[in-house]
Parts: sequence; C-alpha cells; structure tokens
Amino acid sequence: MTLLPWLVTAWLFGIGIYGIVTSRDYVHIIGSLSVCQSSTYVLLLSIGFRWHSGPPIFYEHPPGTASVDPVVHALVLTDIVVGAAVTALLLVIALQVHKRCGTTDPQQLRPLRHTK
Amino acid sequence: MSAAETLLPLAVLAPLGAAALLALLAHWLPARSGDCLAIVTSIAVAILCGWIADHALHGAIPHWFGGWTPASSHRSDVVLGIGFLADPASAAVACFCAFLFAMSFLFAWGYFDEVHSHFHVLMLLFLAAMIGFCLTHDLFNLFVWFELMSVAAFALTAYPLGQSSLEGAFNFTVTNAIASFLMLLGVGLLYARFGTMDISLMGREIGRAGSDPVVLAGFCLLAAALLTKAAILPFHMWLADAHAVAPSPVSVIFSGAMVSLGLFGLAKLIVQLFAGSQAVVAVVHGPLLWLGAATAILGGLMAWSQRHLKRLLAFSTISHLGIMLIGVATLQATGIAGLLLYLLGHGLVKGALFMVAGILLARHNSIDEIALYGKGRPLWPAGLAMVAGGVMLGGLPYGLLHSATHLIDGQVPGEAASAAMIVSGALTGAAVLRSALRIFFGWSGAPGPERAAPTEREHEMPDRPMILMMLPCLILTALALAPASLATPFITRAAPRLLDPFGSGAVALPTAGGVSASLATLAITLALTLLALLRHRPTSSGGRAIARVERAPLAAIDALHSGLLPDYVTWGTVGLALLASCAAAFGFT
Amino acid sequence: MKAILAALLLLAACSGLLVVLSRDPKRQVFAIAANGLVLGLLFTALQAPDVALSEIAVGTALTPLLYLVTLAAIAMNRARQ
Amino acid sequence: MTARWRLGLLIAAMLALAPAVWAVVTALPPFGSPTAAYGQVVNRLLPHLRTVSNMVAAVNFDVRGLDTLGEESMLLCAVTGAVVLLRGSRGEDRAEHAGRVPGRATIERDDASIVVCRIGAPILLAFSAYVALHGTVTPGGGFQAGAIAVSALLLVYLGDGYARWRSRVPHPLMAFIEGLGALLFVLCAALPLAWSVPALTSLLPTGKWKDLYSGGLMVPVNIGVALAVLGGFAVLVAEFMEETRTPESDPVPDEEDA
Repeated sequence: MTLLPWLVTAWLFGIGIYGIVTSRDYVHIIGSLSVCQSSTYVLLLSIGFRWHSGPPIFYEHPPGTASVDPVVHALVLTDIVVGAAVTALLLVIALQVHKRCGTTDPQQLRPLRHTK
Repeated sequence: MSAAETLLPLAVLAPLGAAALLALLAHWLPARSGDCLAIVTSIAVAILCGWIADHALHGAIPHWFGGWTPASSHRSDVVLGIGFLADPASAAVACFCAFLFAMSFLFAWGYFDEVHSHFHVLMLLFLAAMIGFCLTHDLFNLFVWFELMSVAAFALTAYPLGQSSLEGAFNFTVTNAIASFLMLLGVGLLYARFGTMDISLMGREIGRAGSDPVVLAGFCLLAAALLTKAAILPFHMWLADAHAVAPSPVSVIFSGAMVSLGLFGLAKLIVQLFAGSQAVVAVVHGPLLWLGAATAILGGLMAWSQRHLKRLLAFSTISHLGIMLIGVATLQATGIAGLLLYLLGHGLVKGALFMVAGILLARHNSIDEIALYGKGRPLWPAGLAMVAGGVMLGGLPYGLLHSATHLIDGQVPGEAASAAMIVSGALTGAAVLRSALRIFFGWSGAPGPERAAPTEREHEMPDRPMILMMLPCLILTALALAPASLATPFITRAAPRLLDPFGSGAVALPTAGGVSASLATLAITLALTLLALLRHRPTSSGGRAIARVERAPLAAIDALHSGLLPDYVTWGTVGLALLASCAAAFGFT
Repeated sequence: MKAILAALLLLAACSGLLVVLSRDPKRQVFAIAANGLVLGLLFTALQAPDVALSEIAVGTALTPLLYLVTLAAIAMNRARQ
Repeated sequence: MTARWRLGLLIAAMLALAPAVWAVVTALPPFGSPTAAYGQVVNRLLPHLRTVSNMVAAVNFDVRGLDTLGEESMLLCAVTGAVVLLRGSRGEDRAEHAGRVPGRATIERDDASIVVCRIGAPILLAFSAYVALHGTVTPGGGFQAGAIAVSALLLVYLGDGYARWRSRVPHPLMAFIEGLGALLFVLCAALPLAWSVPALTSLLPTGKWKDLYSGGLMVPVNIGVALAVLGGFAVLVAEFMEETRTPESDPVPDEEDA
C-alpha cells in the first residue's frame, strides 16, 4: 500500500504513452493523452495525503485539526484547467483535420508531405 | 520596496491585462487598434525589462506576490509565496523576447485583418508567458508559464488552418503536452522530497541531499521536458513540422525566442537548482554535451537537404540549439556568457530570416527555393538580409554570433565538440546562403539532395505594406551585425549572477581574437555553397554513383523525421530512457 | 480507509487502461467519463473535495461533451463526403 | 518505421525505464506519511491571517494566486485559440449546410422535459452562484462554479433547442464576460502596486470567520475566476456546437447531470 499510488502513477503514464503510440485515430490519441495527464493528478494528490487527516477545510473541524496538504490540491486544480484547455484545442484541431483531409488516422497525416 | 521591485510584476501583468482588454472589447474595437495596443505594450514591456536588467546588476530584484515573503512563514525551511527574481540575465532575456514581439507585430501589420484581434490576444498571452517563464523563481509557477507558452503556441501554429499546419500543430501539441506532464511529474517528485517550490530553497536542500534517486528522477523529468521544448535530439522532431507551417510572424517568435528560452530555462534550473548534485553535474558535462554536439550535426545535415525555406530554417534552428546546449553543458560562467550572447545573436538572425521567408510568402505564394529560382530579384534588400544571415550563421568573424561561438568554443573540452560546432555552423550557413543566392540572385546549380525534400505551396496575406515587412527584418539584421563589445560589459556581469543570483563580481572574458575557428567555418560554408551552385546534373555513371552515395545517408535521416506522431512519441520515450540510464550510471557509481 | 483507497487506486488504473484500450472513439467517450468519475471518487477519498468537484464537473461532464460534439461533427463531415 | 518496430522500440525504452522507476518509487516517502511543512504552515497560519476556512481557496486565490492567474490566462488562451480555429474555416460551408444532419431524426421534446429544463437551469445557476460565493468557506470556488453555470446554460439548450439557446446565450456577451473576469483578476493583481505594495496584496478588510465575505482580496479574485470560467466555457461549448449546426436535433445525450 505504501508504494501503490506511485506505481499507479507510473502505470497510468505508461499506458497513456502506449495508447498514443499504437493509436490509429486522433480522437483516441487525445483520450490517451488525458490518461497520461491523470497520472499527474494521482501523483500530486498522493503526495499531499496523510493518514487519519481530514480535508483542508476548517468548516466543521476547527483550525488545527490534522489535515492533508492543501498546496497540492491547488496545484491539481490548475492542472485540471490545463487538461481541459489542451483537450479542447486538440479536439478542435482533430475536427479541422478531418474536414481538410477526410481522415483522422495519424498514419496518413504527415505535414508537408501531401504533394508526393 | 524600491521602484524596480514594485514595477517588476508589471512586465507580466501588462501583457495579460492588454490581452484581457482586447478579448473584452473584441467586438467593438475599430480595426488596427489590436495592432497598436500590442505594439505599444510589447515595447513598454521591453523598456521595463531592460531597465530592470540594468538595475539588477546591483543585486537581483525580488518581488513576493501577495507580500508572502520568506519571513512571513516564520520558519527558515518554508517559503509560502511565489517570488519573481530578476537577475540581470533573466531580465535581459525577457527584454529581448518583448523586443522580438514588437518587431513581429510590426511585421504582421495587416496580416490578421479578418478576426477581432484574436491573434493579438494570443500573442500577448504568449509574451506574458515568456516573461513569466524568465522571471519566476518558483518551480510550479515555472510550469504554469511553460504551459501557457505552449497553449498559445499550439493555437498560433494551427492558425493558417491549412492541412500541414493543422497536422504540424497536432504533433506539436501532443509532444509538448507530454513534455509538460513530465515536467509536472518532476516538480511533484521534488516537492514530495523537499516540501518547497522556491528554487533557491530547494537548491540548498538538493545540495544537502546529494545524489538521491528522487533528485535524479526530478532532474531527468525536468530536463526531458525542457529539452523537448528546446528541440534537442531525440526530442526534436516536432519542431520542423511546427515551425515550417506556422504563420511567419509566429515562426519568428518560435525560432527566435521560444525554443532558446527552453534551453535558457534548463540552464537556469541546472545552475540554480541542481548544481549541488554531483551526479547531475556529471550528466550535464558528459551526455548532455554529446547530445548537443549530435543535435548540431544532425540539424545541420537536415537543413542542408531541405528546399522548403521555412523547414530549412527550422532545422538550422535545431542545429544551433545543439550548439547552445554545448554552451550550457560547460557550466562555466564564460560558457553561460557565450550562451546568452548566442541566444541574442541567433534570435536576431533567425527572426530576420523567417521575416524574409514571410516576405516571399506574401509576394510569391511559395517558399520553395527551387520553384522561386531568381524570382526574388526585385526584393533585393530582403536578399541582402538573407545573405548576411547566412554568412553570420556560417562563421562570419564579426558580430554577436561570432563572439558567442568563440566564448563557447573556448570552454569546450576536447576537439570533437569544437569540430561539431564548426561543421554544423557551416552546414546551416551554406544551406541559407545557397537558397538566398538561388532565390534572390538567380544563381543556379542542379539541385542535389534537396530535390527530394518535402515541400508545399502556401500563401500568406498579400498586399501588406512592404516597408513594414522589410523594416523589422533589416533592423534585426543590423542589430545582429553590431559589434559584440557593446554587449560584453553587461554580459560579463550578468553571467555570474545567473549562476548565483545573490553573488557579485564579473567574469573575465577571453579577449577578442581567436578568429581561426570562425574562418574555418566560413571557408567550409563558402566551399559548400559553391559546390551546390556549380553542381551539374550527374551524367556519367561515376557521377551518379557519387550522387547516390551522397543521398543515401541524408535520405536515411530524413526517413527518421517521418512526420508521424507515434514515431515522435516513441523517440521521446527513448530519450527519457537514455537520460535515466545516464543519470543512474553516474548516480550509483 | 486503506482498503477503500487501494481499491479506488486500482480502479483508476483499470479505468485508465479501459480508455486506452477502447479503440472505438464513441465507446471511448464513455470510458473517459467513467475514468473521470473514478478519479473524482478517488480524490474524495484522498480528502480533496475541491479537486473532486472540479474533476467531476470537467472530467465527466464538460470534456466528454466536447468529445461527443466533435465526434458528431466528424460524423457529419463523413456523411457529407 | 513499421508499427511493429515502433512498438518494439517503445517497449525496450519502457523496460529500460522500469528499474529507474522502481528506484524512485522505493526512495519516495511512503504514502500517507506526514506531508510537507509548506502545507502544514498554510493550515496553521492562513485561518488566522485571512479568516478563511477553505485552505485550498486560500492557496489558490491568495498565497499562490499568481498560479491561478496563469491558469485563467491559459483558459482564455485556449478558448481564443479554439474560437479562431473553428471560426476561421466556417465561412466556406455555412451557406450550403444550414439545416439539420441528414439521416438523423429530429427529437421532439415533450412539455415535461422543457419545463424541467426551464426550472432546472435557474436552480443550477443559483447553485453555481452559491458555490462561487462560498468558495472561501466550503469546497468550491470560482472555477467549479463557472463549470456548473455552464451546465445550467446547457440545460437551456436541452430544453429550448439550439436556435433559441444561441439567441439567449449571445456569443459577444459571453466573450465579454470572459474578458471581464480575466481583466478583474489582472486589476486585483496590479492595483496594489499603486500603493507600492506587492502585487496581489490583500488591501481589503479580511472579513469574518465562516462569513460570506471572508478572505479580503480573495472575494473579487474568486468572482473574476468565476466570470472568466463561465464566459470561457460557454464560448467554447457554443463554438463546438456550432460545428454540428443541427438546430433542432440533439447530438448530445444528457451529460450535464454530474
């Protein structure tokens, strides 16, 4: 259990990369990329976790009760916005690529090599 | 707070505010107001950063956002807030970026008429991200600006909406998004181990921890991310796709500032964060140096065998980034001074060259050097700028690039890396010179290996005022030809302060002279150019055999740059594995 | 608590794998939404309600919506060609 | 490179990375052990210094507010980019294909679902306002609130169909809200400089513990973020929807119940 979160992080990143490398579809690549990104969420939140501690919100508990690290939560919130931003842009690009080229297969999409 | 400390955050807040204002009023603003606001903002930011750089010579200028100074935590091992720290070198690099943006906005006047200032919103956010990346002294904040820089760059690359630019942008986005995840993982690991984000504090802790596996992993992940941005072998493949297809004013920024900023960030992190770890220093001195040399050669060969002008320039950028990485790997104040000078000189030259490409695209709807043969004659000032750029890349013993090469060369251990610098400089210089003479002066010569290179017809907004396109191009060329002695008094004092922001003193630079390496480079450049321009179509069987032998290795490395995203990601993984193996080898022996 | 966390971590690993292995984009969208939901639960268990809230809002609602619209637009393109 | 070679190379690289990963995993502090002093100091000091009870909000909007400013700029950037990329190409086929998708049946909405959506949307909007305003007290804040508000706007779409949705949620207004939010944040950061104190310094009174108004500067920053996220995501979704241009049909199942 003490190692599990770190192993899950490595696993998520690894399979995300595997998905991108073996993919035959732009939209699938974007999904695999978000799997890669979820590894960063898991790593950061696990770093901030502490046994027998509550959330860092002192509404019901008074300040001073044991709580997990709020800093990593703020970092992950930023990270989630990053993910949404990149996903949206990539989806737009995939959409436009399909409009222009009629396919989203990365094997057939090579910049500057259309004339030959 | 002193005036410089108070005004420091405005360098980032001003472009952010201008971008928000443009986004807010996009539907109501008259045409051209976006252009004007963007130019004014970037010039103001350049002046501010220059002024701060000058002040920082008397001591680095901090700014703690929200007033969360290190003292506010009441503990010596905790820094609560995010700090900007302007050392002279960082502020000067920020100033250069803002200046390049101003030139690029001027060049792009009238390019993006049809949309409500959206281009300027993106560019201003891009500028803010670059300035923030230069000035921040907080590891996670560095990631935030890195990512903002990337997102702006992704959108700008796809802007022309052509088939190639969309595919190039997709490759660019995915590879750089993976890089940013690697960076975040590295930041996370270092935070888990040291519990802080402040670079100075973490640097001290790393000095105490030595060569812990977590430190090494943090270094490998951060280095892989920044090497991807800086397009170093084998993380470099995305660059040629993206820079070749982005709008020319954007390519100016990409090649002139963005990628070298990745390398500058890496240099800063190595000297300020990881200098205390013996294993990391060993990796930088050894494998990173050789990676730089290999990148320089490979980029040079690829540039030599291109015919699409922007793609050619993109590969030459890769090659020169390799040379800059050699400067980083010296880890000496002199080498860093060389890096700073190189960044400046290369940015100016490459900015001017991409502007020449933009002028050709606007006038002739093509940047294929074979298709454009002789058509550039009426645009001879651009041709002169391009020849000057080619000669400077190829070892002209005068100007900023020459002094920078000389500084780096003096610190390089061994002859092999010096030879790599000479060969790559000559290859890129000759490639640019060859295209310039073909396009603008109608010199001929049967095309060699470049005939088989990928190319495409493109176009960019025609009917823009020629004077506004030509002027920034010529300004950049003239500045690149300025004598380096103008910059050296500043650089000698800025370089040691990048190594230690709170230190003082100046580094004694080797005196001018040492033109032999530059002359050797120039001789090879001219020889290669003449060879290309005097070449005849091989008719005899022996000639054909020679041509085949010449083409085979170039075709092989061209096949590696396949344009396929899965290939790029695979090579990136291989690069990460290489870095990790090197770090492990140096860390546990 | 330990058991719940371990189970959710493993579930996150599996749902990530599911996203990668669903080669049909339409099915993948649902895998992505499920992955977002699992991550949201995991974040709640890791005592991060703020993050869980935004992950569920973004990961299971907004992003899958964008995917679906994209796929619909791509299908329209295809029908047109 | 053939697919098989590529996969082989990838697997080889990953195998080479495996021992490094293992070395790092075993060297990291064990999961659940005491966390960094940084977070502990935040937990100890911030409730008193800023009278807020939500530490994540305190970090997000005050201690590390600059990160959030960068994050909102990123959103602005992505939305602007998406708008440019989607709109830049739309002119070409707007004229010929204004109708619905061939082959897809138009879904007639029954009155009940229209009523549900019309009632649901304002309730969801109110809830998002609640989440935004209580961001410094309970879980939530500008970002989450903005995302929920966009879901409310989508209910309008589900209930009243595409055309009316577009007219009720006008694009220029949403773009204006987005820019306004971002500008508000930048002003919150820059105005303290006029008093020669650091950017993002909280000059407002800190307010009362557990009160709607607590945290000083966090309140306007929070509102700025909420506006920027609401406007940004609304513009983004609208531009994506425009891409399908199916005024009455329904390409999207109900996804916003989360």
